Amino acid sequence: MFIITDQPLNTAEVEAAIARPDAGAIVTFQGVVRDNNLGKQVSYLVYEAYPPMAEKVMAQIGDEIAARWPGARTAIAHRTGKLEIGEASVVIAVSTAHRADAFDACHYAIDRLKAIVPVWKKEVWEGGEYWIEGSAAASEDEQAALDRLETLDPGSS
Amino acid sequence: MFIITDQPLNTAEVEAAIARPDAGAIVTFQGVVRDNNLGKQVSYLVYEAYPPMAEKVMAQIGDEIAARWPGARTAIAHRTGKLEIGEASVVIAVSTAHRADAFDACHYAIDRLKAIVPVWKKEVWEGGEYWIEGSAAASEDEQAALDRLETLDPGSS
Amino acid sequence: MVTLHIYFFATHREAVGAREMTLQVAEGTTVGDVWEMLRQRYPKLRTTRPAAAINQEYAEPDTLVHDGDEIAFIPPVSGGA
Amino acid sequence: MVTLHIYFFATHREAVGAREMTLQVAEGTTVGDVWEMLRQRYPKLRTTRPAAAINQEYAEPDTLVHDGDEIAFIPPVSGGA
Repeated sequence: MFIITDQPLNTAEVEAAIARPDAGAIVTFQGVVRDNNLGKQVSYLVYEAYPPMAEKVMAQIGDEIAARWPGARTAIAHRTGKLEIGEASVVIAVSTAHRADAFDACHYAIDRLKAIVPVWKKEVWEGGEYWIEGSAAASEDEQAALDRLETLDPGSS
Repeated sequence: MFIITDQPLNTAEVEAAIARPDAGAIVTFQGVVRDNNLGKQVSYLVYEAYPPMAEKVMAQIGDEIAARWPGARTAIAHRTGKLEIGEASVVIAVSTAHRADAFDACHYAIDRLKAIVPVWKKEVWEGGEYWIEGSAAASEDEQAALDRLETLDPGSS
Repeated sequence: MVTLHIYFFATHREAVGAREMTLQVAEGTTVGDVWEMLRQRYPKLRTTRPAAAINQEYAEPDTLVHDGDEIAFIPPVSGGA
Repeated sequence: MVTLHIYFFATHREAVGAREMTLQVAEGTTVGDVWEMLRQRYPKLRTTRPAAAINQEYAEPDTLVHDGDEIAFIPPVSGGA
């Protein structure tokens, strides 16, 4: 399951898409709208996507994960439209046989999504709004995401 | 929320316990009963716990996480009794402001749980059963779990 | 002539005032050339060339466009959380 | 005398044939001593001394037990998945 939707995300549905009898670990990431960013009070967010391409690129991330962590299964749902504080913008679920792989693969998935999936976020606060510009898409390859993951272990952070 | 229960785990409930307006990331780990272990076909599992102590030790893990990742919130539910293939034995949800912390803290939580929480698993297969003996509890300190986490980055695994 | 279907998102969409348009260009035009034409026509578009996609796949600026191609210019992405 | 409430789990429970029992020991007994007494009485119990908890907190073997203490011997744990 790799979907862009303007409906509230259903985490259980995303997780169900990757459940299977030989998977002992499921790790799920949910990105949730925070009430602040860079010290500014956020009223709500608006997400815009290029849906057909975004779904293809999310499926590509699933393929990258299956290649690097054999047997891993990935599902990703990203929401568009207006999101209130506390609502989930993205849900990523990864199942693997063993837990360390599920953590690593799910972390890889969200890092890659933020780098290459054509989705944009607008922050709206009282009296203003701003399109967030993040990663210059397509300029980052898989290795960059893996390298960054390696620097994120708790001992060095 | 730190609970031992003989009822099916409700992942959404565990996640709801740690949601809050300034948390941008929720990472959830679910341990699921696999259909095989060490090449043997598993019929079902039975989990036994020392409930009041298990809940205290799970809460202690939540405290350790809050100390190491300030602002992180943790909820843990572990099931006891007979579990069929595909059912979740444990659900751990961690919320943080930023995503890398949520992955690291949740991974730390399951590693610590497997090391020190007084819960035991019996594997039952056709014609036999066996109590799994894992970690000699209390012999592992927090640093050991952190050290192991550091070796689990995807670049070195 | 080559007919292109072009999509704009986020800041681009607002700068152009449209989410999509049809554009006709000469044979031999690259996707980078298309961006420069649009920049001439819509000065509010960003000065640095963004990533581009042809038929929903990322494409280098020197890639030739073909009749019927779906072209998208991709502002720096910011999905995920 | 010191009265203890003792809990057994998993392999210990099966070796002893009970989940809990009340035991009276002399003043000055350690939790490690309690284990040795139980080993004498229930030879099926493991030969290596397991972790122990007093009043639901892990305790070293040389910790003295007191009247009314809840003692648990903790086989190597295997929860989580």
